[in-house]
Amino acid sequence: MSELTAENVRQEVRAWLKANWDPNLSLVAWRNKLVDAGWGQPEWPTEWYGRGFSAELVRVIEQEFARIGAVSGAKSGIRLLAAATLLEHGTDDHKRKYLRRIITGEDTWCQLFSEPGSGSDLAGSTTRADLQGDNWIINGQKVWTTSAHHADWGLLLARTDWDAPKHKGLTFFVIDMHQPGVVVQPLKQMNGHASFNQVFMTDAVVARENLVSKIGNGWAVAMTTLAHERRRADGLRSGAADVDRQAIVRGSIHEEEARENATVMAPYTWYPQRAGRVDLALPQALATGRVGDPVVRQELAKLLSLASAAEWTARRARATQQAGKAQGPEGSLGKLVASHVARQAQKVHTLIADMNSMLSGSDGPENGIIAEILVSVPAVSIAGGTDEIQRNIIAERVLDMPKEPRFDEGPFRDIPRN
Amino acid sequence: MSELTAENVRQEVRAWLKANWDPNLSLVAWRNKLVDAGWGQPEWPTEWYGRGFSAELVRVIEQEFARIGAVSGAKSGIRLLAAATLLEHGTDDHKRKYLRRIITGEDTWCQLFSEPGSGSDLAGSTTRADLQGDNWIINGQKVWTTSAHHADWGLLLARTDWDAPKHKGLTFFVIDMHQPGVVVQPLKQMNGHASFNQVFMTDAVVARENLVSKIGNGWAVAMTTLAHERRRADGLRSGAADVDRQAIVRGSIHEEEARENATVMAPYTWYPQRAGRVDLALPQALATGRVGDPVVRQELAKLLSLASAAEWTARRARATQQAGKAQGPEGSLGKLVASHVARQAQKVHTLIADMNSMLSGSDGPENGIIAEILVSVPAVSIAGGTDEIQRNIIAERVLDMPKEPRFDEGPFRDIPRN
Amino acid sequence: MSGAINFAHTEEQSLFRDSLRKFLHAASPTSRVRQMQTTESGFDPQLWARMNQELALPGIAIAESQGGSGFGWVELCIAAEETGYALTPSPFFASSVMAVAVLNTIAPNDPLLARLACGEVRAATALLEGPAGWQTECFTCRVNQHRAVGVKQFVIDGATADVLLVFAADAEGIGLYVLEEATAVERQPLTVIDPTRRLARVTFTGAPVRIAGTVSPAQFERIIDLCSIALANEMVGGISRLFDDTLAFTRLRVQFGRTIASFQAIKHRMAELLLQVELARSAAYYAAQAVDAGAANLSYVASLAKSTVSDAYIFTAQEAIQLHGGIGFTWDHDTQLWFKRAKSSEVLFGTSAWHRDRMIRHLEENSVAGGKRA
Amino acid sequence: MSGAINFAHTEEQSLFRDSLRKFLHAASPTSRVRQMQTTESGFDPQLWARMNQELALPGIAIAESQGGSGFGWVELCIAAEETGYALTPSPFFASSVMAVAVLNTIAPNDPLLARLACGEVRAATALLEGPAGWQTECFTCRVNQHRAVGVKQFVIDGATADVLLVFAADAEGIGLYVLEEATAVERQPLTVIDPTRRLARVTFTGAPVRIAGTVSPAQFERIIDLCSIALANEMVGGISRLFDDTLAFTRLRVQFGRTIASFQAIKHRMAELLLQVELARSAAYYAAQAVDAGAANLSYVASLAKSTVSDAYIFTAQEAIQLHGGIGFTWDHDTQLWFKRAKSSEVLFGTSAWHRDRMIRHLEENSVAGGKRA
Repeated sequence: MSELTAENVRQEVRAWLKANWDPNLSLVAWRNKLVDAGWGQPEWPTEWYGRGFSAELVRVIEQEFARIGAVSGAKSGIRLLAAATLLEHGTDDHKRKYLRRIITGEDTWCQLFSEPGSGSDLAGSTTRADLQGDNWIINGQKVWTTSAHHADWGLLLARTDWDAPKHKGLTFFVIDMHQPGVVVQPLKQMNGHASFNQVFMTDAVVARENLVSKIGNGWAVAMTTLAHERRRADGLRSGAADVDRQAIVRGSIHEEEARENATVMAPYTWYPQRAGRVDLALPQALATGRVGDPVVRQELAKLLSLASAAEWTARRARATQQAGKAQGPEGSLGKLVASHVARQAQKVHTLIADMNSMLSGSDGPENGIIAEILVSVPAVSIAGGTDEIQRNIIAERVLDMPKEPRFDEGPFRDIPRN
Repeated sequence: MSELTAENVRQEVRAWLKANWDPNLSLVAWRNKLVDAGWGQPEWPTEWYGRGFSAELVRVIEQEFARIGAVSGAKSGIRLLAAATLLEHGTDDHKRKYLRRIITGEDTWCQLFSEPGSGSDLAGSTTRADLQGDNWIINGQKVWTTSAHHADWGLLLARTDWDAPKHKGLTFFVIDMHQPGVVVQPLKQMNGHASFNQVFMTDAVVARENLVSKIGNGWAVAMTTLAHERRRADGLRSGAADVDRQAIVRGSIHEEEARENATVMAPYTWYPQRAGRVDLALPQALATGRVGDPVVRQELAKLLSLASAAEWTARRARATQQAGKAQGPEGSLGKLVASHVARQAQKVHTLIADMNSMLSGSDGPENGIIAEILVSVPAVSIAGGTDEIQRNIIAERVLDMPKEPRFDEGPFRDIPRN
Repeated sequence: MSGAINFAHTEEQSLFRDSLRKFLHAASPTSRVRQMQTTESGFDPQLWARMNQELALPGIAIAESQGGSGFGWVELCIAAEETGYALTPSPFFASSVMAVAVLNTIAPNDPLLARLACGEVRAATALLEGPAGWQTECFTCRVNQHRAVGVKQFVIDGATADVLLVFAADAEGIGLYVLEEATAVERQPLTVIDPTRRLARVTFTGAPVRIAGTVSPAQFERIIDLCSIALANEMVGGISRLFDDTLAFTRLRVQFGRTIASFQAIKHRMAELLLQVELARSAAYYAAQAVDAGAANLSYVASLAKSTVSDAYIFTAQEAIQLHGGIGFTWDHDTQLWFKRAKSSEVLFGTSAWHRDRMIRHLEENSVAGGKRA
Repeated sequence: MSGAINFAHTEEQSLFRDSLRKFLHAASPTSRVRQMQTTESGFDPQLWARMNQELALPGIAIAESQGGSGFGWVELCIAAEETGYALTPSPFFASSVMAVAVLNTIAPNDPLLARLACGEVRAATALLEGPAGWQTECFTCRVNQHRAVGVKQFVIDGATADVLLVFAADAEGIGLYVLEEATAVERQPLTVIDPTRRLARVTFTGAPVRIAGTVSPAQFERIIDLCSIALANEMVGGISRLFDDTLAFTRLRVQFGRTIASFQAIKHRMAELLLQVELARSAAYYAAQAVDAGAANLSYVASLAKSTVSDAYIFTAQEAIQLHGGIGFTWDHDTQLWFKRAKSSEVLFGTSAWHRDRMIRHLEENSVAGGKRA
């Protein structure tokens, strides 16, 4: 085998694609080829369908796929979080059973962590799992579950020990979503979208072998999942590939992939509006003539300044990291600053639209997009960790200020809860 | 004795003044007459120089004094807080010794509560009082002491028991300020004024009989003093008297009184600036032409709105009280809203003055008043209870939210402190 | 200023508020508000009938000579506040506040007032033509020979009202016209962010109208004042409700083994929120009293109230959702209903920025005239 | 934009900062800053000599051909930041930033640059005539036959500089003039809020000047840009210092048996403060890099940085005093020194409101020209 340089890898994958890529294969057939060749998730270990590649080498492969428009392994959605969790904590049986179908896209997954009573306090989960014979019997309710309505499997955090301290009584399972004890209901948000689900589990069954953590060690496993989720959120902005437009031949597989993407992306259509659509502010101000209003000018300038400073702060953090230096506090602020940006954007859009901000749908400005901003922005400071939790984290972890006094130690059974 | 109606009282005091008022008496001579007749502090009990009058009847007397310009008992400064405290907690000897000279103005007082290490946490006092023979020996440092440089006596809170819980180990004394163990130094503020003092006590002596509280009960007595202080702050805006200009004959006593007032008021000359001088904002905006600037207009309007809404809130509280109804939350907000008003005023004055806000003294706008606003406003949210303490009080007492967990129980000796 | 401002409501006014609060609590729970959101008209005719028969709300600020109760703007604002607290969708704002403000100002003897007072008809007012046109100079809607031509936007209850009041340009300047017949007029409901407040676009293509009076600039400003003040008081109701509900929620919601009300950061925010709530209340109440006291600086006070309250409503609604966490963002939780009302009220009768500029205009005019701020 | 923006300082730049921080920490403690406040000149000539001999600061951004170090604006801004962190009163801003920005832009070959570079002379720039005149149109100061007549306000170090640069109207438009002799010129020190930054009023009554160049509007804007960016970086230094000191204080200060750093309300405020500090830093650093990268939208970036940082400085200074409590308001506590610097920097080279309007003007001009925002 030749040396593992970027150039060697590039030559190898290019040659392999030349020999194998066929846009008229079915999605699953093609991806099974990828799995067998180790190109499906090349960062995974060699013993599990991968090649143990570094992020840099993975980028080379992504570039080569993109260059000719070849379809890659299924990457989107919760499935990769499931895979990462199983790779780290699952048994060999789990890996054999689930990983290949994750790459091929045959299975979709969801994450059953949050509950109505445990929002910011994820470890306060009260969904219970009781061992009866060879099965765990699950009872409880989960919420904010993206993609649960089409998921085949769920990553489940449930309480198995009510006498242990809060973080010590949780266990981590894989649950089959296709069973009568599991009922999924869409959860409608104030902006009219229903991106999430509620999942009701009533005597749902998890086979003994679908235990992922040791009993009582579920919190550590859930932390793995969440760490991967954060890492994904941070890494979403990677460099665009150098596309060879002439090399791209489109086939039926692309339609299949587009359908898959549409399903995965459906819950997220309003996310740009949630972030405030800074991009629309200046064009709207210019198009409506409202840019002439001194108050609009001030607030618009504040918005653009805030958004730029936020982006530059993120880029400073990355540049420092790339230079191999310890990251400063600037790396932990992105989530919190996004709330400021979105709220200021909401203000600016309201000022620009004036009375038109009362209108939505086709009657509203930008065919209802402005209205959707106004009723979506409140989510940005809540979803994925409220601003309050972010401030706690920044104060305690970045600024090393003292932790809050704890009132949730001792047996979980005795801790006040909702 | 005739019935105690407002009209009867008015007739009596008017007749007495007609017979006794002489603007060429010395201040002390005149006030001794007042004391003997019970007009000096008519709300005080009859056995202690007063007449036990209600606030309504006291107002009648004030009106009659004001009508002809007669000088009243010494009212200003800390002395009345001292009197109120002694009336409630002092021995008869204390009352005999101190009260008359408080009314005549012969003695001035100061309040030795705050310490460098106990700001918001007044009960954390570490000034110590140790009994040696018949004397208490005082060691420690007090701060923010208005008028200490000319005070004859001080109200002193000091710790006598280091093994008792924080609030239980304090004792309340009257200390003679004219002794070698007491050194008073002015404390200069960032705005250049020195309205307060630091008081250093080194083996200062308090005679045993100058104990005011029971040993270990000093906190309750201090609370009395502070309650009177708050009541005074609330009651300062009383209705103006109907002045009979023709009846006013001015004499040498008025000069003496003016000197007394000047001494008492000296520390407070910058207080209007501390509050932001809302009154100057519109005139300055008009005079400079800056009212034409759209941003100035917006911020000025916000300031005027805030100031008006604050005043109307206070008036709502009083109107409710006067109607005999339970006061709503609006009564507790005055201190906190004053910080908002002052900070907005600072912003507006800066916007109006633009580069001129860099200049102070005779070079600065309004002969330096604007500059004094800019460097005085930061005090408003600290002095007399920080905004943070105010928010705690509002949350806990008005909104009945849970109290902060305590970390200062048990023997004071063991509590972390500065 | 003619009369004195009362800083406390009278005993009668307090009782009136209590009875309204009880009535709407029972008759207009949020479950009912939500039902009305899905209906075409947007309101409950039976409830409106009860608001008329049991509470006489339609005629609250209409003169007794016209069959109304002859109460002042203070009482009307108490009713507005309570409808804002309960978020009751009803013709009250369009027909009993706005139309009455218009007619009382322009045509106090118009027979339409009597029909509004007894609840026989519901009126809407066609005013705006563009998204920011709170001045008569922008009106292009015209009346010629008793026929109206033009387009009006953002007409509250414009699709459902029985009678339309129309501001239109005519040979004399600006006139107030009454449209009773539904001929040559198209009333197009608009899709709105806040379904508890319905809007319509009304297109007049030669609709037959009768004149009710001519509109002077001062009268037009007074109408803006009266409506802004009533809206400010309605908003104070919404603010109070959001505050009450949020405070109650923080006491119940447990995270990390303690109620979230016990977290100092939450406590301090609730204290600041209370401050905003009470300042807003003071501004709105003062402005209502200023109407009945005949205050000379009504425009200043109205704009002060509208901008102060509007900012407080948005702030309170944002904080309310935030402090509720995820549940506060769901459709089924009630906070969103008030949030949307806060958004729609924010721009109705002028943004805060517009009103603040109007305050300073008033002060400039007074200062030029050598007058003093009241 | 010509070059790319660097989002991290180079190793050399970091070392330069470290050495400056150490030098000023030792040579310019606040005790020394306070001493300088009471002197007539306001700065320490010996320290300035060391800043020249040991650090070569006077010529940092002067071309090597003129005897300077030939560094970029990024290095100059690092130096500005460190003087802001230490609050060192020195001729650096007037002579090594402002005068260099002026000469580099208008007269890059002027021999005066060489004399500034070697520390032989200190310069001040006479620019403003009124409290808000950041445009050449307002200049009434005139030069006729090499004689200057007029009054300049707010001249930084105007009473102590060896040489004055003067913007004045002449037959050609606006010229940059150099005044070396102290005849027919009155330099009146002004009483200032911030004694670490001295200002003077300079009155010219026929003072002999030589022309250094004519000033185009674009050049004038560039000077405002360069100075605003340097000031923004200086301010970031002050912000950092206030933040560091306040955080340290909250960890030490005990109330109610616990450090105030343990109170959640304080923790959340420090988190928000950190956010403001880091956003301000990003804006200031980006703007400095934009100068050296030859960014086409320098005015936009400069105004963004000045307004963002200025607001953050005021906010940080207020919070710093507040979180220190009473001690923070005393003369002897150092926080007030930076508070006053924050106030004086807030308006210097234009208020935030002025800069925000300037940002939008830039965007409008670009949008009319069919350009795109960078």
